Amino acid sequence: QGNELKVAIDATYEPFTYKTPDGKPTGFDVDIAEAICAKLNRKCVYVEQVWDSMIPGLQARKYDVIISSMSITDDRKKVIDFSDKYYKTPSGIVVKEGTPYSGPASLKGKKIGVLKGSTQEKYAMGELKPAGVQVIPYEAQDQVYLDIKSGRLDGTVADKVEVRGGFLRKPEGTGYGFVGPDLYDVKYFGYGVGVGMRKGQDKLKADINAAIKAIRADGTYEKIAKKYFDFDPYGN
Amino acid sequence: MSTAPVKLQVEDIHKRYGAHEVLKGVSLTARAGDVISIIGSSGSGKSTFLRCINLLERPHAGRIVVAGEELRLKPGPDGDLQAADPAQLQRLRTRLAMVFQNFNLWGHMTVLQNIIEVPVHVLKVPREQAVATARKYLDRVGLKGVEDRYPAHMSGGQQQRVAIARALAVEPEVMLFDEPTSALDPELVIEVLRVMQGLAEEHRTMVVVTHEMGFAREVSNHVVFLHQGRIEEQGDPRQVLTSPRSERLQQFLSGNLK
Amino acid sequence: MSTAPVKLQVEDIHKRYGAHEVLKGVSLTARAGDVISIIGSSGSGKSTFLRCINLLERPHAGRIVVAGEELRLKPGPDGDLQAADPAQLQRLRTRLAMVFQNFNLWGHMTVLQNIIEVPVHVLKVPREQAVATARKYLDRVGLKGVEDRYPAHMSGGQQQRVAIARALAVEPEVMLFDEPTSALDPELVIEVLRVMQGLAEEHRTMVVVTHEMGFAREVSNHVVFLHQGRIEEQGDPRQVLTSPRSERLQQFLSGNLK
Amino acid sequence: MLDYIPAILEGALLTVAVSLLSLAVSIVLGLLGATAKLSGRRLLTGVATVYTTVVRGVPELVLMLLVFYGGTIGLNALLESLGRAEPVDINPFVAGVLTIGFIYGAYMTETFRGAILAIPRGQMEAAWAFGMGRLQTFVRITLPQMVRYALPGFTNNWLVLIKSTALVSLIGLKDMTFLAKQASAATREPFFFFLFVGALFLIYTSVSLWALRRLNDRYSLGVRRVTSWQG
Amino acid sequence: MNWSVIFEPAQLELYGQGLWTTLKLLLSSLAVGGVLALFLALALNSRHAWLRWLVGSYTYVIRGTPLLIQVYLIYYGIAQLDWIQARWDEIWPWTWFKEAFFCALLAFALNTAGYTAEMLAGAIRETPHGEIEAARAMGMSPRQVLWRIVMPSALRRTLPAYSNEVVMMLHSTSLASTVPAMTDLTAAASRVYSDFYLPFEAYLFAGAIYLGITFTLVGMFKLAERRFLAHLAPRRT
Ligand SMILES: Nc1ncnc2c1ncn2[C@@H]1O[C@H](COP(=O)(O)OP(=O)(O)OP(=O)(O)O)[C@@H](O)[C@H]1O
Ligand SMILES: Nc1ncnc2c1ncn2[C@@H]1O[C@H](COP(=O)(O)OP(=O)(O)OP(=O)(O)O)[C@@H](O)[C@H]1O
Ligand SMILES: [Mg+2]
Ligand SMILES: [Mg+2]
Repeated sequence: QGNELKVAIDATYEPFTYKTPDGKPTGFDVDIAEAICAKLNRKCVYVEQVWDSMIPGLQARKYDVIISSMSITDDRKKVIDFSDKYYKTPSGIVVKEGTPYSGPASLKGKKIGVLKGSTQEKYAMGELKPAGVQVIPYEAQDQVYLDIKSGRLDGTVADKVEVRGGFLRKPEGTGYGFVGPDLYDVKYFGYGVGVGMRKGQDKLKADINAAIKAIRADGTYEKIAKKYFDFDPYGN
Repeated sequence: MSTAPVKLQVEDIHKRYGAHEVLKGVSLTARAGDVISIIGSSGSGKSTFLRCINLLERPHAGRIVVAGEELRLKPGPDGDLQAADPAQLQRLRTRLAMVFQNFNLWGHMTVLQNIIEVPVHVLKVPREQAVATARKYLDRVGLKGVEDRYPAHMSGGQQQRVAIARALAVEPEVMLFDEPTSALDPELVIEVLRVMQGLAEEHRTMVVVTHEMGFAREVSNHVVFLHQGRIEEQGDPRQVLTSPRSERLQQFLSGNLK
Repeated sequence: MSTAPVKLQVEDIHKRYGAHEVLKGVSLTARAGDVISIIGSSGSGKSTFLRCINLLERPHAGRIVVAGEELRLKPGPDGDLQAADPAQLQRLRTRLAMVFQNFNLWGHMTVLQNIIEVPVHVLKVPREQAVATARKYLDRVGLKGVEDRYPAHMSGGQQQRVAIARALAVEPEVMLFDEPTSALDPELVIEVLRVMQGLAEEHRTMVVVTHEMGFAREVSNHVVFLHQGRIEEQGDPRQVLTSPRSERLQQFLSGNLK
Repeated sequence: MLDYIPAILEGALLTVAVSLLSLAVSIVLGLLGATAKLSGRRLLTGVATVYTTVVRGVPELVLMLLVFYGGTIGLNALLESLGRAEPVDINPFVAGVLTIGFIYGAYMTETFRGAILAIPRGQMEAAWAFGMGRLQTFVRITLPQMVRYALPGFTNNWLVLIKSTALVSLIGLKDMTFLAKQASAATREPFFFFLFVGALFLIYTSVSLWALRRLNDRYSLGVRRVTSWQG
Repeated sequence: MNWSVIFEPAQLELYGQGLWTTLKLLLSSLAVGGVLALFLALALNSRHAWLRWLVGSYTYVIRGTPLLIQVYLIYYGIAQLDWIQARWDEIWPWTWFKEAFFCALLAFALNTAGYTAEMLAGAIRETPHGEIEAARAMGMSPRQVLWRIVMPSALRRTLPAYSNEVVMMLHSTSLASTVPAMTDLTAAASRVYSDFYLPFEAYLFAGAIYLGITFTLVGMFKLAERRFLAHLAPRRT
């Protein structure tokens, strides 16, 4: 194997994966990827891929790993392999502040946008839709925000960290907030976010697991986390 | 000339294209039953005159009276005359059915549809009646079993006979023909001329621009020789065509007589 | 017949389309300087025979010898014969220049380009030399100052003369003409026939399918009458055309002689 | 907002490169397809017919996903089963060019076939009769005359092809549409960026039309023009 | 290959829904676009130069930019305009812009109208002049000439080119999935594949359905041509 590690990212997911105006990938995922690459003694090369076709791209060997906030779920584990988790943040439901909430049924009739193919979509389809919520899948999370801003949507289900940085703290997010408890349900949200790779690459998997352990241990992880968050995203 | 009622009266038509004066005052009177042939060399203005009669071309001066009703004209933007009342023009045009050199049948309609189109949609004749009339005139021009054919699938002679049936079907006061046979192969010319001769024998009023001297001589009762936008000579066909007075007509006939 | 060297020998050509046998064994020998006219009614197989000579049509049986070199044939997939060696076929074809009824000048090339195309790109003659030859033959067919015109901008007669110059420019052993004048207006026929007569006087070897009995009689030294795929009669033109022996030829001539 | 413009312009270069290269591929496939369809050989005609019917019957988007993902996964599975562990990495640029070329090759096949049929047969016969070979006849007689008949259809195909390059973003190529999408994601200003990219496309198609018109004039030299006072 | 998943009822239902959305979008945008095209085509043949120029620029822009961009502009772009946002909660017809289907429909209809108008305008221009003269000479009013002679003839002659446009539009509906909440056939396929990670099977199945629709459409147009273009068919002997 060459010395490059091809890493797939979908750069529409602030603050985890996004781009500076001059086109450089950046974010928590990217920094973690760099740190892992450093431990592996390989050079990270980023391949941009729309979220929807992340896994097929991996299987088509367009890249070696996915480091793009991909949650480890049982469904996904059927087709690809994951490293241990490198972060785990809860998801939450975001709607107009002051919306009374006592379970999914209280959102009945509301329009909720989610990222197509995401764990949050699975949750929304599994829990909210049966309760009468209109769930609308989008190609990218930023389009969800666009439509909340324009008024086509009433809210979203998304990673709490992502929503905070990408929406709530921006002008268009004023007046919106979380309702209900943190969402952790393994059935939908899996076991945290890991590095995705093709099946059968046990050596790579072991190396990456070791690298994650190492950056946790030597303080690299903490330094990166500080850059983006005021809490430890590793979770419990 | 006879004393039958006047069907069409055209007076002193002037027409120019740009600076080129094509018609320099041409008049013509057609009484019921008249068959008037207009002859003349190419470019003498025959078609233009015929097309001025139903205002397919706008004359610059002149009067047009169809069956006693004068077509009201008003000056148009380019110095020529246009119909003062479009509805009147349309009504009078249905009284002046025209048959063209290139037939100009409507390609997307069958023969029957071509013939009933104007009776049904312009004259508001009930459909069944229009169909019956159409059948009658198709018969009249010697066509059978072609009602559902499309023009493109017929010979030129058949198409021209359909065009004549189409003109007949509006029961016009006067029929205008612009060289109805000159786009046809020689064998087909005869079948169309025969139909026209039949119409003349029925005393239909017809104005025919033609190059067929045989037709002009044998069938029409009046012949008009146009030369450079003027009537150079006119009168009884046998007389005019066999002993022309003007030199121009003599010259023209020597080149044309068959 | 003369004892000049044989330029073209065609033996016992058979050709059928499906079940329809168009040529039932036709032979022909052209010696240097011969002008052979092939006549016959429409559909008798004249064109097919001519096109079998250079294998534009594949015969089902027969031999073809051009200037002593036999064209090697082998059975093709459909029971007809095809060239055993395409390179030989191409070489022999350049020796048999053909002039078509519809000229078939290449539309995207100027007159000059049409004429030098084959010399330069097939015969590999140096360009300047080809251009000089082209000029010579354009002159020969009476055309001047047309080198840079495109075929579509010329009259039919001019186009056919260019086509003849194109054929001459490959300096062929034999020239094949397929009704070279029948797509032309009567006035234009004469200019082309005059050029062909000039070629005959230069003792070029020519095989000409024609409907022009005048040409056959006055210019050619041998005439072949094809009838239903067979040679019905042949010989000296004056003799054959003025006192035909076969009834078929008599019939044919009575319809055609002008 | 303007920070994103240079990147989008770079994407425009990629769009131009992808479209021109796909065009080259589609012309080659189109010529092959047209000759196959006109060859008279049943097998060749059949293959070419299946090619043109299927490709023209399925949306580009679906074909793109199918060829790109299906194709690479299939290829790698095949190589693996042949005992080759090293993955062939199909470069998305190459894959995009080949896929679009493959799709428009089918449309070009039909255009070229029609153009060849429009050339009077006598033109080719004259060439054969003067000893030109098949290939030589094709290059020197058929091809130059085909251009004129093919140009209207070709122009159409080309304009559609340009626009369909926007689809390569689905397989991870950063063309100008993709970059505009990203820029609008970052800035939440979709109107500005899509309008901008739309204008770039318009410029590209306008330049193309102008160039093709000049080409048409060049290849219509030998054609008689209708001149009449009726216009 | 794993076809059994595709043929499970849930997936088939998803494809069925997608098919329905695709057809609904196709037919309604063709209908709206067709009517619009009729008027645009007339404008393209108008006596007024400014009108010809205006509509000509419209068709030029529509035909010169990707439909994908047009869809984005209408769905995301227009939605960002404060002017629209201020009205679309109450004031008709702006309320429609909130609907994904309407936005897709609008983009598709505007697009097909541009292409169809040019086709139709060309056919109108090519109406044989003599047929128009004959109609005028027989006393038809300008309106009658237009609707009884020119249009019927031009519409028929547009049929072959229009059948291409319809097939192209069918293909274009696959872009509808870029508008959220539009589960067309392609979106259904991508849903199936992202749920089961079976890209090949999912898209192949969708491709087969598209092929089926294409054949049906082409067949219907062949029938229509036989019926309406009988007058252009070669002469039977
Ligand atoms: N639309 C036009 N614009 C300019 N000049 C025209 C127009 N129509 C006819 N002319 C000119 O008017 C003159 C008369 O034309 P017209 O068609 O009436 O002649 P004609 O007697 O019918 O000839 P033909 O026997 O050839 O049909 C000709 O010189 C012609 O060139
Ligand atoms: N490609 C073909 N397929 C089938 N039949 C053909 C073909 N070409 C010619 N024929 C038939 O072969 C016969 C001879 O045709 P050919 O063209 O050689 O006649 P011709 O003597 O040149 O007639 P003309 O004087 O009309 O040119 C005709 O009956 C014709 O219908
Ligand atoms: Mg005239
Ligand atoms: Mg012949």
